Parts: sequence; structure tokens; C-alpha cells
Amino acid sequence: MSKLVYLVPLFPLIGFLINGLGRKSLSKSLIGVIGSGVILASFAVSLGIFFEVKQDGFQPQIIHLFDFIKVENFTIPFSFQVDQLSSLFLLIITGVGFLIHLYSTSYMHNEETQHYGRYFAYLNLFVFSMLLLVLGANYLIMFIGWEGVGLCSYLLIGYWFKNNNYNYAARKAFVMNRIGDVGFLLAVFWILSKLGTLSYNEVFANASAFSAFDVTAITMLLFVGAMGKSAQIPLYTWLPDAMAGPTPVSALIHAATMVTAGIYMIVRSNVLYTMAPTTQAVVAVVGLATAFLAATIALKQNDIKKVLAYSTVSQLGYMFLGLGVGAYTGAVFHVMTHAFFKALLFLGAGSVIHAMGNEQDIRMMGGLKKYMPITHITFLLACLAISGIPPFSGFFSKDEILAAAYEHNKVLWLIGAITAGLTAFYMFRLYVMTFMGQFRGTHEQEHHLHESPSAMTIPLIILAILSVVGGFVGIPEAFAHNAHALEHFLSPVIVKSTETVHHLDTGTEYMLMAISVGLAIVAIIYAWTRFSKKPEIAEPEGAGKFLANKWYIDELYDRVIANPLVALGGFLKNVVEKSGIDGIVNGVGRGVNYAGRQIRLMQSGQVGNYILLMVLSMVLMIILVFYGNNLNPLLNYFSK
Amino acid sequence: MPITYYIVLSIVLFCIGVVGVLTRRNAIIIFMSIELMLNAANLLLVAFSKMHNNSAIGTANAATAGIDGQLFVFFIMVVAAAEVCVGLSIIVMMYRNTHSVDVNFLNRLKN
Amino acid sequence: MNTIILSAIFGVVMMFTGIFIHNRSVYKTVSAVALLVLLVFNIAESHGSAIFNIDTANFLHFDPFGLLFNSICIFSTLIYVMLSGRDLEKAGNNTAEVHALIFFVLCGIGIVTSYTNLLMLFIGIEILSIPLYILTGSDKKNLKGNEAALKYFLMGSFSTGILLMGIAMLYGSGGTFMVERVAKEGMLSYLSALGMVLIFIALSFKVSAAPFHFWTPDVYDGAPAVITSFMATVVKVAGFAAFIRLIEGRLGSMGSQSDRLIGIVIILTLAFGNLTAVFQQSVKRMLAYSSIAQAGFMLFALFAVNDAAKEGLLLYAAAYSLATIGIFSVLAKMDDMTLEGFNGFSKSQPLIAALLAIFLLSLAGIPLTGGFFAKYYMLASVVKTGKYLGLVIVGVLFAAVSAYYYFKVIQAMYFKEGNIVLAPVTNRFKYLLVFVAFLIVLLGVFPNSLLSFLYF
Amino acid sequence: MSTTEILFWFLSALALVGATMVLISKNPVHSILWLIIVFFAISGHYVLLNAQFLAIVNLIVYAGAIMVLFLFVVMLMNLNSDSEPQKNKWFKIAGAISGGCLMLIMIDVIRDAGEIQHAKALVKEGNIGLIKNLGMVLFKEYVVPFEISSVLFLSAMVGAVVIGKKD
Amino acid sequence: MIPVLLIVIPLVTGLISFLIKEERSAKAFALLSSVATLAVSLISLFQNGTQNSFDASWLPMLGSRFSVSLDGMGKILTLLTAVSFPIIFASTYNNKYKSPNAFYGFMLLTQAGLMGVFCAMDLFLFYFFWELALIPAYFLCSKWGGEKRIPVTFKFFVYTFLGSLLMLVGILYVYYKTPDHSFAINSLRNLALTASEENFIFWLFFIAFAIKMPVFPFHTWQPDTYEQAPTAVTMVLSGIMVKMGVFAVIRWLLPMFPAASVRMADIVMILAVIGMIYASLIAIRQDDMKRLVAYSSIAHIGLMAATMFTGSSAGMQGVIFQMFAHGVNIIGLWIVIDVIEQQLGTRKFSQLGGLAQKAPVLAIMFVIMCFANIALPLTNSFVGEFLMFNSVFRHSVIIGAVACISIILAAVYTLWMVQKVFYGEVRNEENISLNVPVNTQIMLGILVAMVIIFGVYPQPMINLTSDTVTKIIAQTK
Repeated sequence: MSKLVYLVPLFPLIGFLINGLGRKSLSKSLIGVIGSGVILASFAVSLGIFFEVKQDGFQPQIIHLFDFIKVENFTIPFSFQVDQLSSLFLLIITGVGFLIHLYSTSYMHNEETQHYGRYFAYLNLFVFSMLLLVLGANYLIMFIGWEGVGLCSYLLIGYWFKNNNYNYAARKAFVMNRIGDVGFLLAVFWILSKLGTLSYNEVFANASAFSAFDVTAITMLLFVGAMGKSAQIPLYTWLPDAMAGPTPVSALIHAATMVTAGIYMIVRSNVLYTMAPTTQAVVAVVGLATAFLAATIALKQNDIKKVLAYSTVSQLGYMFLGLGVGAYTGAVFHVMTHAFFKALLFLGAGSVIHAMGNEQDIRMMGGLKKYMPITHITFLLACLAISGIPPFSGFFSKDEILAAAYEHNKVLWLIGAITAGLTAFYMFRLYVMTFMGQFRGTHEQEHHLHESPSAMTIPLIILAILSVVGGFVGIPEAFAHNAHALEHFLSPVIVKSTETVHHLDTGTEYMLMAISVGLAIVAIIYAWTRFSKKPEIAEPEGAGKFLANKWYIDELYDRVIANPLVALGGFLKNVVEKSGIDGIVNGVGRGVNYAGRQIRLMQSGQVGNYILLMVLSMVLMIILVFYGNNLNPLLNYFSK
Repeated sequence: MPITYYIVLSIVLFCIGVVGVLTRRNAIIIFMSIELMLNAANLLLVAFSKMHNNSAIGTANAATAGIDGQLFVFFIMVVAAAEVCVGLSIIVMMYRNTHSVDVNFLNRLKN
Repeated sequence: MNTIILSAIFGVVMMFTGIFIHNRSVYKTVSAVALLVLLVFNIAESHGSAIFNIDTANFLHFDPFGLLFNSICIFSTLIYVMLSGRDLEKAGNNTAEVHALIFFVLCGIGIVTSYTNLLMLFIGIEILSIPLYILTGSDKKNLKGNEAALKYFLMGSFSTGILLMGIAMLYGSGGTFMVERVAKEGMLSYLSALGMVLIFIALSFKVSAAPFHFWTPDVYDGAPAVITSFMATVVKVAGFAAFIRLIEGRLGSMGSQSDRLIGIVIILTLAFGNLTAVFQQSVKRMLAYSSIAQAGFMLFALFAVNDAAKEGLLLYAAAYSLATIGIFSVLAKMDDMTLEGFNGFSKSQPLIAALLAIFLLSLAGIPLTGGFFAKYYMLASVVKTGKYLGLVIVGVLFAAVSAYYYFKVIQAMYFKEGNIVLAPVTNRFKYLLVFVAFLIVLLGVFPNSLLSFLYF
Repeated sequence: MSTTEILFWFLSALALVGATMVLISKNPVHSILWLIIVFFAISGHYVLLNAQFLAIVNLIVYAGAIMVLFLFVVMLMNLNSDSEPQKNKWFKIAGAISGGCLMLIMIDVIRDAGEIQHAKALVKEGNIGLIKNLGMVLFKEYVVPFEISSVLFLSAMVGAVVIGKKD
Repeated sequence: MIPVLLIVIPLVTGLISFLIKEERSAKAFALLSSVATLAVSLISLFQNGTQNSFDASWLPMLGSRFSVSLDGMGKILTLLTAVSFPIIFASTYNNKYKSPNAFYGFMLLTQAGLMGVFCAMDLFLFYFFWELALIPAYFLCSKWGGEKRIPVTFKFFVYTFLGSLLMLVGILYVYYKTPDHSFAINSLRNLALTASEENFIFWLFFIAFAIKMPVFPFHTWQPDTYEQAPTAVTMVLSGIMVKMGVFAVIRWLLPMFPAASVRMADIVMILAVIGMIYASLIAIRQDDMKRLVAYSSIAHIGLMAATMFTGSSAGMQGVIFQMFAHGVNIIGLWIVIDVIEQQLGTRKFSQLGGLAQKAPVLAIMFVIMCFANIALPLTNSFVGEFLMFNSVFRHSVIIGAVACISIILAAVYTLWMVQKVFYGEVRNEENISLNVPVNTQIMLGILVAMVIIFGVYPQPMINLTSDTVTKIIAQTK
């Protein structure tokens, strides 16, 4: 089965081509079927691969397609690698991807046919790129996918291209991603210049050839790439803006898959990261800071999708915290569970938005429980999952990361636990404001409120089930010995992955779980009581305003980076280019003209003047020839 | 006579001619100054001719040594005569048209 | 010797033609035929069959270079007469005499390209100059022409005085007027060096090298366009032939002093010619300045004085003369000789405009035209010496400046709108002009076709 | 001081004074007359150098023919008054100074010329300047330039006709 | 014989074209001629050895021979030239020119000059064609260009002419330094120069090439010229002609002055990298599509200029590859810009917007071209830029890192252009109609196909470059 891995990205590519080229001629239903069907086909193949990989003694397979770049010093093949990590991600991508495609067929049904086709083409292209990213057997193929998902993200954020704010958000996303990409690219160059290869196998096998500085630099640069793609400080601001895209897109790209590419990449490079403790520390700190910062911002957001977006950033921060403390499996675990519940949250939000007639402000909602039961239930389950309430999936994965953090550094754990509490708080604020209490929207909206069609609710239900049970693939050591199926599964690709967790004794682990769960429950109760009766309608003041304005980070970036850069561009264009360089060039021309005008005056038309000048020249020439040797230094100027 | 005397004399005459060209406005006077320059050259040539003749005394070609110089002077006079002929006719033509021989008025062509 | 004697004879013939035939259009034909004969005999001589085998007592020496130069000059004059003959009739009433004077000038050219004795140089230059004074003023009614003639005459005589003083000093030092004999004496003494400098200055005047170029714009501008055409081309390049024969041995022995002297003259000439030409509004006057600039390039040959220099000078003479004659032949037919006068030329006369463009491109030294190889050889000759690369770079910088004003004319012709006033042109004129352009392009693709004559 | 020397100095002084007076005279006719005096002085030098032929030719051609021609022209134009407008004073000074500089520099250069430091011009002796010797060389060796200069005259003649003829 | 055909076909047809007065025949004739050239060029890809070279006596006295030959790099660039012209002619088939015969004649002459430059194996011949390519381009820009065409084109002309002249001095100098006084490339590989001579002559050549490329700070002619030139000519200028400079460095400068190239590498690279950032920053502030693309081109060429001096074979291969890729991409961009300008009469962002609604196909093509322009993976430029950045980075980490900033800036300005022109609301709704002619669509389609094909499977073309590069690298070592 793993020999057929090329089919996995091939199906979405075919779907992209069919939908892209036939977006005008195909009917909507056909587009939907093709768009979702190719992903389902990929999912089927991925499933087959997964089961093959799952067998014991499976060795990673490299499927070589053709030589992509082959020059004297190095060869970069276009090849795929099938191993535990990639097959797991294949499942997540195609599985969640399929559900979201299915959801989209209904959600996007109001679009014109050609835009509908365009939408699915983009979505398929995204899946294709994402699959390339995880399947690539070397860093360059990963980079191809890496940029490809950025491209699709750009296209999908700006899907409604008539709206310039959306376009702006799309561009911002792309540029921020590009900043990260440059870091990635530099790391690639670095590896290439040291080892002459980019294949994972060879790089990891020869990792000992790197000096400590090399490996730190490479991992830091890779992490820069991850910052961009996975929205970490300081490159996270694009993700909330990316909510401009259609909601399923947010679910797929900006929650479940693309943003986890950074985690995938670091896990993939875990050999290198393990060799670079400095980088790991940086990763952990940045991850945690991001988690905390985003969580605080999420506290005061009123746009349903913005809350979820900051929540995503926050959760990604968790994952990086996990990576930073060496809990690679934990990070992957959280990627997986997060994919389920965050996709579910977004799709649920999409369902709400759909019902509310594109209203996204939670202050205008409330009391939707009775109108949309399925959405309500699934959303609640997802909230519980993300808040880390056992036995929902979020509890297991988050707990694993926190436990690893505790082992590593207790301060990290403390902040992480507080953040978990904040997460529970803002999620339930969201939940309560949306589904509880009285409806606060217009009558017209109220009139139209309805449960979404089954094409939308079925994915919700499936994801809800996964969110509930997804955690059981990684039961912690404290509950049952060696029951961590995921860890077991991933162990071939990860070095020394869980060693830290094993040091914790069971009691401590229970205690940590109790604290974080307790914090979450307190936060949930507080949120529930606070917002169910008296929804937060008023504009926030003081610290709240600071949080509502996202710590003014966007403004800061504009002031410190964007505006100066644009001003510099203007300066270069208007001053340096025009007056400086071109000024010199034109100045030479003007100088020639001026000299011409002045020298012309010598031609006075007077014979007397002419002869006088001639006589003077004669005198000078005779002096030059006969007394010239005394003037040599000056006159030898022309004799090279 | 030491040849340097003649050289200096011719140079001085030549330069007086040059100064004449520079300081006068009358085209005819300028032309005369130029003739003065030519004569300075002539004088110099004759003097050199005699100098070379002097230094050739006692050698085989003493009879003709330096004769080139004097013949050159002859040709210069020939040419000068032709030149004067043309020059004066040009000046006359100019005078016919403008009723002036003042070179300062020759300024239609400039810059 | 053929050239000298035959051109003198033809000059006389033209005078008599003027007396006996009053149909002016005949003069042109007679003149053209005579020039053709002259050309044939000159080429014959360069192939070793001179009809006049006169013992010149070492006053003249006919070498391939000089003879080829004569051929170029005669050929250019032939083209000139055929292109501009009709316009010559308009310049004054004495057309036959003008033709005669042109022959006398050719006689002078024959002398200055083959002299070995300073006396012949002097006489040659005078034979060259005196007819020119007259030609300049040949349009007697034209005040500008009068003024130009007088200026030219006064300054020309002045330079003659300097030349003679120089010759006298050279003679004083060496006791001979033979060019070669002085040359072999090694380092020049002070006396002969002074003489040499004076001669250099006088000849610089003749070829309008700065800072002795002041007469050039005024005279070229004032003279009738047809005459300017002749003066600026055939006569000017002949001056260089005379110059290089002199410099070949003599000034070279002054070592770095003379390098410096010529170098400065080159730079000044390039600078004056090019910079001043930039600002001109009258195309005629612009061409006058450009001729100074071109002279600056030809001076490179004097700086280098090697095979490449002499070859280059030949090429330069041909390319420059043909192109300039071509331009002037059209210019002479125009009322408005300013740049505006050329606006919209390509609309009304596309063929002539294209040919003019080729001529201008050649003057600017663009490849595929003879002018390019001309400049190329000039630069090559200096580079070959291995010294003074800076001078070459100055040269090319000014070559770029020169493109500026030549292209202004092209721009006016092609890219601007306007009505031109052009006297009617015959088809024969056009064909001839095409032929000239063809020659220029031929020189630009196969310069060897001309130079191979040199190595017969 | 021998007679020759006295004569030399006298003629030199005469030439220089004459030349200067040519410049200074306001009246063109006076200038011409002074110039004739200069030519006489120069002819005197020629005689002194025993170049009798040139001396005579100089008198005939220059003083006689050329200067008379000048005189005719001046008379013809009725320029024999002090009417010539003066040049700008500064210009005159500049001209005089540059001419002077030229003179000084040329003399200075000549002073260093080694080969003529002690050379002497043969005065009163030597017969190369005699018409017989000159004639022999002129019509034997110099026949080519002699004949060619006829072209010069021819062109000058044509020129004078072209320019001088009334249309 | 093939290189001779490549030169002669456009040369002769170009001259004939002047005589065809009728507009449609002139167009068809030019198109036919360019297709014939393309056919010959395609044949050359499958030929080796004697078929691809020709040598004849030309100027024996000068020591110059008419020696033309195609190596891998020559094949790629002649192919680029041969491919571009039919595309240019076909995509602008509907444009109206006054005196079309002259327009197409000059275009074909330019092509002949370009072909000559890419084939010449004799330095003098090379110079000859170098200038031959310039003159028709000058006439094309000056006669058929925009409002300020005359001064702008003239600046372009004088600038490049000056560069050429400096190169001419250099050519003369090296000629006299060859052992056998010849311009043949093989003789020029064995120059006996002192270090200071080499440095000096290096700059004479490099300035000429740098002006053509253009490298900062010799670039100021370029945006104006691109802006003012008729778009078909801009395509030639930016698509092919700027490659002349890059090509010339690889073909001539590096083999002739290997030591000086190493000594000057850092200076050149720093200039080039400054240029990349500088041009990118200026591009951000442009309001005119043509100018933006022009500055973007400066940035891209800057990378090529920097890479050439790294002395890395992979980088050099990247440069050669990228020459082709950049040519294809930028021609694609110009075609779209031309359609917009022809039909809407403006190129200003401030007057455009929302065109994606009016012309979705055009928008898609343009977006693909734009992404190729910013070197997105699986487009053709990615391969080239990857190889180039890699070798710059390997040469100097700092220079490489700074150069990489331009990747980000490229995204900024390119997407800015896409957004301003194609996205958002349509401006002046009532009088906008944008019909993309079929021929233009087809040509864009071909270009897009090339972008993708060479982006996904670049290896055949990379292989073509290896012989040239191996030779040069062997020379430099």
C-alpha cells in the first residue's frame, strides 16, 4: 500500500485540476462530489497506508518519483517518505479534510457556480500541498508543500476578493508566512552547505557532523519557519486576521492542518532539536508566551471566529511548549486532538454564522440552544474537550504536555496551567454568550434561525465523537501502563521522546491533573455564572480594552516595522532614486549641457579673441613641453 | 655674427607681429602684422642658412650647404605674394559689402 | 605624381570650360568625368603604373598610404561633386572657377599626402588653403560667407606664420628640410623641439584641433553648405594625412613630452567639439563642431603612430568623409538648417531620412557602419601602444556624448512631427545617396575591403 | 665694434622700431610706410648675410609689390585717416602681455638650445646667396616645387578673379 | 550551421519586413519568421557538436572570425529568444502600430542581434551583435513608445552605449594581450595580465554588463524605459535583453578574468544585494504596473548578478536556468499588463481594481505569473532561485541572509499589485469591458504551462547548463 502513496496527493491534485478548469461548466453538485470525493479517496488510501505502517517492524519507506534538482554537488529527489509520523498526519489531513469538504458543500452552497468551483479547487490544492508537506522525504519537498499551503491559505483567505480588508488579511498572512519561510529556507541552505543533502534519512544519520553552532542555528531558523506557519510570537498576528476566509477554511487550514505544519516539521526534525537545548528552550518559552498572550486576548474578543482563532494560537503555543520540553509525542497528540475539537468548534461556529446570516458578533447572539440542538451539543463537547475536562480528548493531550513541562521547569507548568484555566474561561464565555440566555439579535435573524442541513451536521457529529474519544489513543502512564498507543506508534521516528514523562511518579501526575482540571472547572463555573445572566455587551475598559485590542501588537508592528519600511521605500523612491542616483546620472547630462553652453561662449565670433586664445594656448603648450617635467605629478595623471 | 642674435631678433619681430595681430582691429593692419611674422621667419631662415654654410666650410658640400634655407625663403615670398593677392581681394570684398575693415564687426558668426 | 599633375591640368581645363561653355550644368559633368579620370590614374599609380615619372629629387615620395589616401579624397570629391554639384551652382556665380579651385585643392592634397620635405608641406598646405579662402567667400553676396572668408584667411595666415617659424627652427637645428633625416637624429634638441611644437600648433590649426579650432565653427557655418561639406571632409582628412607623415618620425622622438602634448590636444579637442556641439540648434553648426570632435578622434592616430593608426586614419577618412558629404548634400537642399527643420523628415522623405540616419549613426560610431571601425581602429592604435589607457577612456566617454547630438537629429527626423522644406531631389541623387550609404555599411561590415589596398 | 656689427645693430634697431611703429601708428598709411622701412631693414640684413638675391627679391616683392598693393587698397578704401576705432584697453594689454610671454618663452627655450650656442652665421662671406648658385639649385633640384608653386599662383589668380570680379 | 540560421533568419526577414507595407502581411510575416526561428532553435536542442557551430573568416586583419557556436547556455538562451518572439508577436497581434513594417522589421533585427550575442564565440563578433541588438531597440522605443519616450529612450541608449564603449576599450586591451592576437574565446581564456591590469579591465567589462543587466546603481534607465517602451518591446528588453548582461558575464567576464572575478566578487555581490533590497523597497511604493515589474526585475537580476560571482557551479546553473525562467515569467506579466493597458488605457493602481471579476482567466494567469515571479515552489523560478540563494548563502552567510529579505519583499509588492489590480471592487464600473483576445489567452496558457512544467521537472534544462558551467568553473580554479 505504501507504494501507492503518490495516489494520496494525486487525488486532490486531480480534483483541483477538474474543479479549477471546469468551474464554469460543471454543476455545483458535481463540483461538490468531486471536491469531497477525491479527498475521501485519499483518505481511503491513507487508511490503507496507516494500517500497513501500524504493523510492527514496519520500516520507513522512501518512494522516489524523479530527480527534482540534480547538480554537481547535490541531488534533491522528488520523493515521498512513508513512516509513522507522515501516515498519522495523512489520516488527520485527509480525514478532517474530508469532513470539512463535506461540510463546505453545504456551507458554500450560496456561492455562484464558478466561485464554488474555485473554492473547491483551492481547497483541493490546499490538501495536495499539505500532503506534499508531510509526505516529502526531504526538506525541499517539505518546503514546496510549506509554501504551497501558504499560497492556498492566501487564496482562501482572499476568497471573497471583492472585499479589500479580506485581501489585506490574505496578503498579511502570506507575507508573514514568507518571513517564516525565509527562515526555513536559510536552514535548508545551511543543511545543504554542511551535508550536501536534504533527505531526512541522511541528514539525521549524519547529524553528528554538525557543530553545536550549526545545529543551533539550523534549528532556530527552522523554528522561525515554524513561527510563521504556526502563528507563534512574533509572527502570529496573521492568524486572527485569516478568519476573513470562509469558515470551513478556517477550520481546515487555520485550525486543523496547516498551522500544525510547524509542529510537524519540528517533530520531523526532532533529532536535530534534541541536539540543540538552546533552541528547545527558546521554543518552549516562545510557545508558552504565545499560549498565554493569545489566551488573554481571547478573553475579550467578541467575534466568534476571532475567539477561536486566538484559541488556536494559544493551543499551538501549547504544542510548541510540548516540543520545547521534548514531549514530541505530546505535541503530535495535541495536534491530533486539537484538529478534532478545533475543527469542530470552527464548523460549529460556521453553523451558527450560517444560521445567523453571517453575523459573527457573539453579543448579537444568545439562546441558540433551542434553535440548533446538534450544533449546540457538539459545540459544548468541543468546549469541554478544549478545556481539558476528562475524559474528553483535550484532557489527555494537554495533560501530557503540562506534565512534561512540569518535569522540565515548574514555572513553565504553572503558566501553562493558568493558561489552561483561561482557555476554559474564554471558551465557556463564548459558549454561554452564544447558546445560553436570550437571543439578542434582530427579529429577522431570529426568524431565520434553524438547524443546519445534514451535510453540515454530520461532520459535526463525527468530529464530536472524535473529540470525545480521541484522547484514548494516548492514555497516560498514570492510568494504565503502556497504554499510550500513540507513543508506541510514533516511537520509531522520535528519539528519547517520552523519557521525561516517565520520571514523574504517579502521585505527582495525579496532582498535576487535578490542579489543571480543577482550574478549568472553576473557570467554567465562573464563566457560566457570569455570562449566562448578564452577557458582556459593553465595550471593555482599562485592562480589558488593552486585551480587546490585542495588546496593540498590530499597531505596534505597523508603527515599528510596516510604516518605517513603507516610508523607507518612499524615501528611496522619491529621494535616493530620483535625486540621488538618477540625479547623478541626469546631472552628468545636465553638466554636459551646461558645459556646452559655457564653452560655447568662448566662441565669441571675434577674431581677436580667437587669436588671443590661440596665443595663450601656444604659450601654455610651450611651457608644458619644455618646463613640463616640473609639473609631472599632475600631468602624469593620464598615463595610467 | 652669433646666430643667437638673429634668432632673438626674429623672435622679437615675430612676436611684435603677433602683438600686432592681437591689438589691432583693422584687418589690413592685422594682415600686415602677419606679413611681419613671415618676414621674421624669412630672416631666421636666411640666418640659419648662413650658419649651416658656415659650419660646412671645409667640407665637400661647402658650396651648397645652407642653400636650402635661402630657397625656402624664396618660396615663402612667392607664397606670400599669392596670399596677399587673395587676402586683399577678400578684404576688398568685405569692404564692398560692409564698408568697414574692422574685424570687431565680424561677429555674425558666433557661439 | 599623377594626381598632382592631372588635377592641376584639370583645374586649368575647368577654367577654360568656364570661359567657353556657359551652360552651368555641364561643369558638373565635366568635373565628375575629370575626377573619375583622376581617380583611375591615381589607382593606376598605386598599382605601380604612373604616367608621369618625374624625378622629384626626394621632395615627394609616393607610398601606398599616401596614394590610397589620395584615392579616398578623390573618390569622396567625386561623390561630393555628383551629389552636390547642383548646389555648387547656387553658391556664387563662378561655378566653373569653383570646380577649378576644387581641383587645385586636390592638387594640394596630392602634395601633402606624399611630401618628404617641409617645403613641399608648406607649399602643399598653401595650395590647399588659398583656394579654400576663396571658396569660403565664393558667395559674395552672403555677408556671413564674407565674414567667414576673412576670418579664415586671417587666422589661416597667422597659422602659416607659425608654421614657417617652426620650419625655420627645425631647419636651424638640422640644416635640412627633409622629414626623414631629422627624424633619425634621436632626441630632438631644444631648438628643433620648439620648431616641432610650432609646426604641431600650425597643423593643429589646419585640422581644427583644440585649442586652435576657433575658426572652424564660424567658417563652416558661414561658408555655403556645399563648400563646408568639402572643407569639413576631404580637406580636413588630408590635413591629417599631412600631420601623420610629419609626426611619424619627428614628434615621436620627443618622448613623453609629445605624448603629453598630443594627449592634451586630444582631450581638449574632444571636449570642445563634443560639448559645444551638444548645445547647437543649427545642424550645420553642430556638424561644424562635430567635425572638431571627429578631429579629436583622428588625433588618436597621431598619438599612436603605428600601423593600426594609419589604417584607421584611412578608414576614418573614408567613413567620415562619405557620411558628412552625404549629410551636407541633403542639408544644402534644406531651407531651415536648424534641428526643428528636420522634424518629421521621415514622414515626407522616408528614404532620405533612413540614409541620413545611417550617416549619422556612422558619425556616432555605431557598429555596422564604417564610422564604428574608424573609431575602433583609432582606439585600437592607442591601446596597442599599451600606454595611456586613460586617454582612450576619455575618448569613449566623449564618443558617448557625441551620440547625444547626432541622435538629436535622428530624433527630430523620426520621432517628431513637422513639415520639412526640401528642394526637389532627383532620383539620381537618391540612388547616389543610397550608394554612399551602402559604402558606409560595407565599410562597417568588411573594413578589410578598403584596407587590403594598403597591403598590395 | 666692426662695421658689420654696427650695421647689424643699426638694422636690427631699425627693424624693431619700424615694427613697433607699425603697431602704434594710428594711420594705416603710416603703418604701411613703417612696414616698408622694416622690410628695408630686413633686406639690409640679407645683404649683410650676403644673400643678395633675397635682398633684392625682398625689396621688389615685399616693399615694392606687396606693400604698394596694401597702399592701394588703403587708399582705395579711403582709410588713410586716424579713424580706426581702438580696441578695448584691457584687450590690448592682454594681447601685448601674451605676445610678450610668447617672446620670452621662446627666447628662453632657445637659450638652452645646445647646438647653436656657439654657432655663427657667416656674415659678408659665402656665396650661396648669390643668384647664380641659387639659380643652379633652384632649377635643378627645386624644379618640382618651383613648378608646383605655379598651381598656387594659378589658384590665387583664379581666386582674385572670383572674389574681385564684379558680378 | 544552426547558429548561423538563428541569426540569419531574423536578420534577412527583418530587412525584408521593411518592404512589406501592408499591416496584416507584415504581422503574419514576422510571426512566420519567428516561428521558423523557433523551429531551428528547437532542432538545436537535439544536436551536438558540429551542427551547432560555425566558423568562417571575417576580419582577418583584425584577428576576428565569424565564429558562432551553441553550448548548453547558448541553447537555453537562444531558445528563450526563439520562444519569446512568436509569443510576443502572437500575444500582441491585435495591437495597432503606425508603420508596422518598420516595427516588425526592427523587432526581427533585434532578435538577430540577440541571437548573435548568444551564439558568438568571438569577442569582437559578440560586441558587434551586442550593439546590433541595441540600435533597433532604440528605434522601437523611441518611435512607438509612450509620451516621454524620446528623452527616456535616449537616456537608455546613451547609458548602454557608454557601457558598450567602455567594454570596447576593454576588448581592445585584452585583444593585444592574447598570445596570438585574436578575439577567439579560447585565446581569451589564456590572457597574460597582471593583477592590477586585470582588475581594471574587469571593471571596464563589468560596467557594460552591469548597465545592461542592470545592477545597482546603474539601473536608473530601466524603469523609465520599461514604462515608456511599447509593451512588445518591453517584453524583449526585460525578457531577453537584460539577460545579455548576465549571459555576457558568464560567457566572457568570468573566463577572461577568473582571478579578478574572485577578487571583486564581494564588491559585486554587495552591490547586487543592495540593489535587490533597494529595488524591492522602491517597488513597494510604485503606482504603475510597468514600473513595479521593472523594479522587481532589477531585484531578480540582482540575485543573478550576485550568484555569478560565487564561483559555485550549482549557483551558476541556477543563474542560467533562471535566465530562462525569468524571461518566461516577465513576458507573461507584460502580456497581461499590455492587455490591461490596451483596453483600459491605464496602468495605474489607483485607477484599477476588481478586474478579476471582469476577466477571471486573465486574473488566474496573472496570479500564476506573479507567483512565479516570487518564486513559489513548483514554478520555474523557484528552482533557479533556490540554487542561486543557496550558493550565495554558501559563499557568505550574511550576504545570503540579507539577500533572502528580498524574498519577503517580493511577496509584499507582487501581492500588492495583484490586490490592487485584480481584487477589490471594480472602479468606473460603467466603462470597463475587458475582453482578453483568444490569441493572448493561448499565449498566456503556453507561458503558464512552461512555468509549471519547468517548475515541476526542471532537470532536463539543468542538465543542459552543465557543460558551460563545468568549463567556467574549471577555468576559475
